[in-house]
Amino acid sequence: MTSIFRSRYAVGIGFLVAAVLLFAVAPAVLTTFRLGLLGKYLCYAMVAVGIGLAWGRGGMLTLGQGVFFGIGAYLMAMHLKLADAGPGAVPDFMALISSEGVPWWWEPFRSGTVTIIAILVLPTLLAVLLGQATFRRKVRGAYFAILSQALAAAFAILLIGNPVATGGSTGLNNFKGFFGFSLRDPANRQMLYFIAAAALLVMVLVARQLMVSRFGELLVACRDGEERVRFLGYDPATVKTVAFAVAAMMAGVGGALFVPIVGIISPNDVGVVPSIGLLIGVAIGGRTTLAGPVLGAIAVAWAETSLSEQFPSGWTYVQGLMFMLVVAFLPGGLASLVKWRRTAKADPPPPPAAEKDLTPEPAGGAQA
Amino acid sequence: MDILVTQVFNGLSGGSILLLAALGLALTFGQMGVINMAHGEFMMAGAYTAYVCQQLLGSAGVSLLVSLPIAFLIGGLLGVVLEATLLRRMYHRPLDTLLVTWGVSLILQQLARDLFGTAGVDVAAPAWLSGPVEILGFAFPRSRLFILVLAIVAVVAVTLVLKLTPLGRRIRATVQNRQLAESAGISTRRTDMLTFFIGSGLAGIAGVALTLMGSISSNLGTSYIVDAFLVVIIGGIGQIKGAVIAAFVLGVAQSWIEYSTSASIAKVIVFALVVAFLQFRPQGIFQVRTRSLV
Amino acid sequence: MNTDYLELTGLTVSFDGFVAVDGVNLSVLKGDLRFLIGPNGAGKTTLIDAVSGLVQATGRAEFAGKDLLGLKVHRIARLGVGRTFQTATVFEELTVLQNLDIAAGAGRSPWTLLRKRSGVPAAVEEAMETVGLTALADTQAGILAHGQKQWLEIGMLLVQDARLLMLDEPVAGMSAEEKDETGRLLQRICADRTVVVVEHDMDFMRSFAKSVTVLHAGKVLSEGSVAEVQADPKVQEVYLGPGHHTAEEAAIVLGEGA
Amino acid sequence: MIPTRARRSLLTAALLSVGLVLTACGSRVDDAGGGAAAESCVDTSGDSVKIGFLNSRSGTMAISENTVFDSLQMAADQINATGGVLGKQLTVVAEDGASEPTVFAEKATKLIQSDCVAAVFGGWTSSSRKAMLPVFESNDALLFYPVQYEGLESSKNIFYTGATTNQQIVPALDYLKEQGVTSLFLVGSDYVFPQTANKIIKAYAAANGIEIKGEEYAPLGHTDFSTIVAKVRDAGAGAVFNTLNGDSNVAFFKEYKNLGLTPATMPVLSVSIAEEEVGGIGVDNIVGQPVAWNYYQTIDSPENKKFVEEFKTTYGATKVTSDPMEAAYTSLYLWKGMVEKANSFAVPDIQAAAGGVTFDAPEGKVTVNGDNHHIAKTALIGKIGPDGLIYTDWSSGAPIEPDPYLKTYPWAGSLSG
Repeated sequence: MTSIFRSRYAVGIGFLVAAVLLFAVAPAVLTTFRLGLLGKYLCYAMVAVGIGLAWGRGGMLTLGQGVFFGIGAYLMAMHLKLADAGPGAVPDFMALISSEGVPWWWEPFRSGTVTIIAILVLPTLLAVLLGQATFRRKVRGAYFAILSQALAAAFAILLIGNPVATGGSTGLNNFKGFFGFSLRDPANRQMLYFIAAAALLVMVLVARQLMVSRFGELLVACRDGEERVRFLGYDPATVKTVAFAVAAMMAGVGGALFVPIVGIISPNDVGVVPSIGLLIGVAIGGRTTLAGPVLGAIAVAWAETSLSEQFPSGWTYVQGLMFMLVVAFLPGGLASLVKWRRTAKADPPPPPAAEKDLTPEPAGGAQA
Repeated sequence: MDILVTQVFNGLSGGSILLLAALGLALTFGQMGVINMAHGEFMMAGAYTAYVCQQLLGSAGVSLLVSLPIAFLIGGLLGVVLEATLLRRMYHRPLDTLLVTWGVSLILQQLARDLFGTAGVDVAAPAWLSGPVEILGFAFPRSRLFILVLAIVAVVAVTLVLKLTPLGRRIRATVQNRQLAESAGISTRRTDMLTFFIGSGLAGIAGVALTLMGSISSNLGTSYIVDAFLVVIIGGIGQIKGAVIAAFVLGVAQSWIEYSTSASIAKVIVFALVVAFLQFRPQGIFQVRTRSLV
Repeated sequence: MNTDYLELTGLTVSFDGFVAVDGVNLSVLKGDLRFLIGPNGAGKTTLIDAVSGLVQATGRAEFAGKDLLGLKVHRIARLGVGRTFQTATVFEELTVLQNLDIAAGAGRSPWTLLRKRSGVPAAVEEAMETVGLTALADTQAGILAHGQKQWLEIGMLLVQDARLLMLDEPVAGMSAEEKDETGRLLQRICADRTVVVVEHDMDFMRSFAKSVTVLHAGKVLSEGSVAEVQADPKVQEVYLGPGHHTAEEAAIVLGEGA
Repeated sequence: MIPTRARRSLLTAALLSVGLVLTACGSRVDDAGGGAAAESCVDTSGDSVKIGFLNSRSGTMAISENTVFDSLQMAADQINATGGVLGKQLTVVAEDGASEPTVFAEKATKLIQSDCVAAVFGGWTSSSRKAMLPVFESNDALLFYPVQYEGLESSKNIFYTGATTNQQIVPALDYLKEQGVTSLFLVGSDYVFPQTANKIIKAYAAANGIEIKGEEYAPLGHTDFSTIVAKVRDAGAGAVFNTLNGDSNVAFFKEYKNLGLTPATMPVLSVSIAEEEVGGIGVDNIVGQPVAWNYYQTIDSPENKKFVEEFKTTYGATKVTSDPMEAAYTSLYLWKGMVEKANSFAVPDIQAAAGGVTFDAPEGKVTVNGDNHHIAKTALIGKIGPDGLIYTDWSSGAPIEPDPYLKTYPWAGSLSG
């Protein structure tokens, strides 16, 4: 587990390489369209960082990250629509199907500051409430996963069912500006990409700090033996809620940046299927590692775009097979191959390690 | 009064559909801890079995009855293949089974599209199941009555199998204490496989029943899987009677809320109620008391 | 400090009508090394479960003057009550050091938690020394030998600063030398703590117990020193069946009498 | 200690770069001419020209949109076989919209910016069209959209070759009124088309003395219609106006029949059920029910005979043809007509030349309206026959001029506001 972090320079160098790739190489070699796509992948990667923390480190299999992603995205979209419409005016899509004007709960988001605060706070707050409601009652494992999935389903239904307020199944799109900057100008689109890249790097730093801190150790302890942690005098519900809330905040920011970069947010982007789809990148990259979820999410999103350009239905098979094979046969993701090679080269694993797999898991290890 | 009777019946009927979908899950998830997201696609396989039977046999009445056991077999075989190839190695990682079976469900859906086309297909209801039947002055759809009866029969059959047969005793023993069961000479591998066979077979039967209600297409399973899991969760793990109560309560709640609001709102409210319920009974209606650590 | 003792009054635990612990009265003083013995199903582990908050119970369970019943598990732990489990439960993916550090840190501020550990806290250092795992500080707990895991658990109780330690079969599966070492460890740490041990191993009990309580069918059957308990005909009856038994017979089952 | 310091400096670098890009960014929203659309990159120098087909080949809408793709492909092959457009062969770039608005927007951008196609054909749901609209407007490109929709829209970058409301919903209401229906129950899926359609229906009903007995929406993909159908039955309206979409129709009609409701007692007029959906619903469940479109496979005309025959030869004798397929087929020929009239592939030239372009389509002669970019078409009410095909029962007689905002209908005054 910690061997990934053991090589301290490797982390710094890896981070530097990532920054150079994102800030210098990508803008130089990619067209505006492809750079926009990369920006979209980075937004998914932000969600993935959070999932890596909550699921990989905390054992909370959240199938509802689309909800937090969606809240961030819709908040941003509401603000952009209101800003496009101008002070006191009604956004175009609303005027089309309703004569009642802007719903009261839209009004605060005319302010950019309120919107940004809400993007940071609301997903986090919802995660805290949900976390307290579930973890405190020891709802966990499969129960938690299925509840979070049902939440995503309910969220999508709610969005579709209120077209006047949320644009229904179309969602919100046709944004002209982003905090005063025209979204049609390629220079501004590049700026958005840079913001996304910077946000992702900051999130990776936050995640790393959380992972190597005492909190990170405690989180792993909660994942592997929640009751045991309780007997040491901690409240695991609080520990897990913090990780879940951080993951939600990251998803919310990812969603908020997704909107101006992609230009549309619809219920299709936040329901059950995309929520689970976000997991596969994390699983492939290596759920417990720092870089694994990020690289996995970007790689999977890229593969989806390019594969579906060639074989429309083939992508479904590929995605299904990835879920099956990676999770069943390589639960540590590709990162476990890297780690295995590294440890094999550095020093042979201590002999008892081989025995470990043979002994049955103690009761505390399984999260039933 | 009319509305009362109609809506209670609709609720029970919706509940019976949920129950058929959830019964197999209550076995595989409740008793083995495997979260089988492909359960919905096993239902889809059952529905397509009914379609193929009708294409081959022609007569609607005969083909429906014939397809019930065949769908049970096909659903069961799919389950056994899944269990033997993938899930067997994963019993100590229950959460990961969710993702693996999600992948299986994606593949099965796409296979169905490639085999049967993207367009939905129709299974004609036999004459004795179409239209309403008058009971005490109220009109009840025959097909819904049929599903209600089918669900009850399935529950009774599963209960009897678990309670009375040697297989049922083996299943219960394995669920309660795997190691002890093994040392008592029970082949837990075979028991796991048989449990999965029955659970998945029930999905096949549910699929046949669904052909009477709606469209048969590749996404048939996805409409039911979340609700079915909610039923199992509310019912309590390892509890058939819990699933029965949960299914009917959810069904009646859904139909009543839907009647006074709308279908969309009803779904959201029902979900909120489920979360609230778990606040009071985090282990479901029937909790199994245990003194083990986790 | 005089209040640092465990006092159970009419402690009762029932599962769906089955009474596992039935009105147990028990007091264990500081410095004692109390062994709970009794046949399977006597309610030994359930009693610990009730005191540590894992199962609900009625009656009173006072430690250091506070009633523990009804409190949440982590609240009880923070009052200085620590326990181990029949199967050694350590965090397998964390190192020995990390395990102990977590155990030591229940009172840490959020700010401390969000930073990386710098150096080894003194209490952790000391505990590693006490349980003899200093050399293995950076080893993953999952690959420790069985006995070492048990010691790690005890070490975790020490750094947790538990003043009431409840150990559930701490020597199960240990070799003879390991048992002896564990016994001496327990004798060392019980000096300024209250220690309760659930044990089936009669040799181990006989060698290290300061006092013994025998439970049977959820009730206290007998209490006293090892010798007193061994001589108690009620205990002999439970272990050997009804009828009169000779001291020799009792010795075979309950250990070679002193 | 080094990593900590390195981390801090990296963090500073990251924050700095954010500051940098923020100051070095482009035009503001209110800058005059700021952010003009990128220059078109369409290449017409060779002997071929690229066009894009954007349909859902996967996901829930693939059922319908695959058929549109097929007929577009057939039209492109026909045009290529007869000399192409302005002597250039058409090269088709096909993309999958995956039934998701976001994907439609992304793939439209790709077709325009990366593939440099001269025009894009496709889209089905209103969501997909609304998602693509800003893409086509900001890139000043062309989309041909082949499906009937809810109206209240008109973009200079979109040509709508399906019906707008006054060519489908309004005639359907006229038909019901002629049949003596005095009360309606509205059932629809919970999204923009049914909601807008029902607004129009309610305005029409208010002006024509038709009572609305109820209005119910089901979530997309809803499968249990027992409650909704029970409400319909208890309301006892003269007819049901059905704007349900996709799989929900199957569950609805099965339930409808199960409760003993028939076309004779309470007809259900549908506007989203075409020939290829009938098989999935089951002919038994829907026979005799009316539907409203502008084209049926059974239309008796030489153009249609040729269209149907060719389609069956290409894709199989069991295939049926339907209104959106025909509208898609027609859209490619209309584009060809516009290009040839303009003698140019450039978007502004085509927009200028579009008005008055005609085509003898399988549905009859259609004419492009140069103002609102819709086409004039004849409204047909059909009934589903026992063979699963749809037979014309009523016709508007002549093509109806498109009026997406219903400006020529006094009762619709409040709608377009």
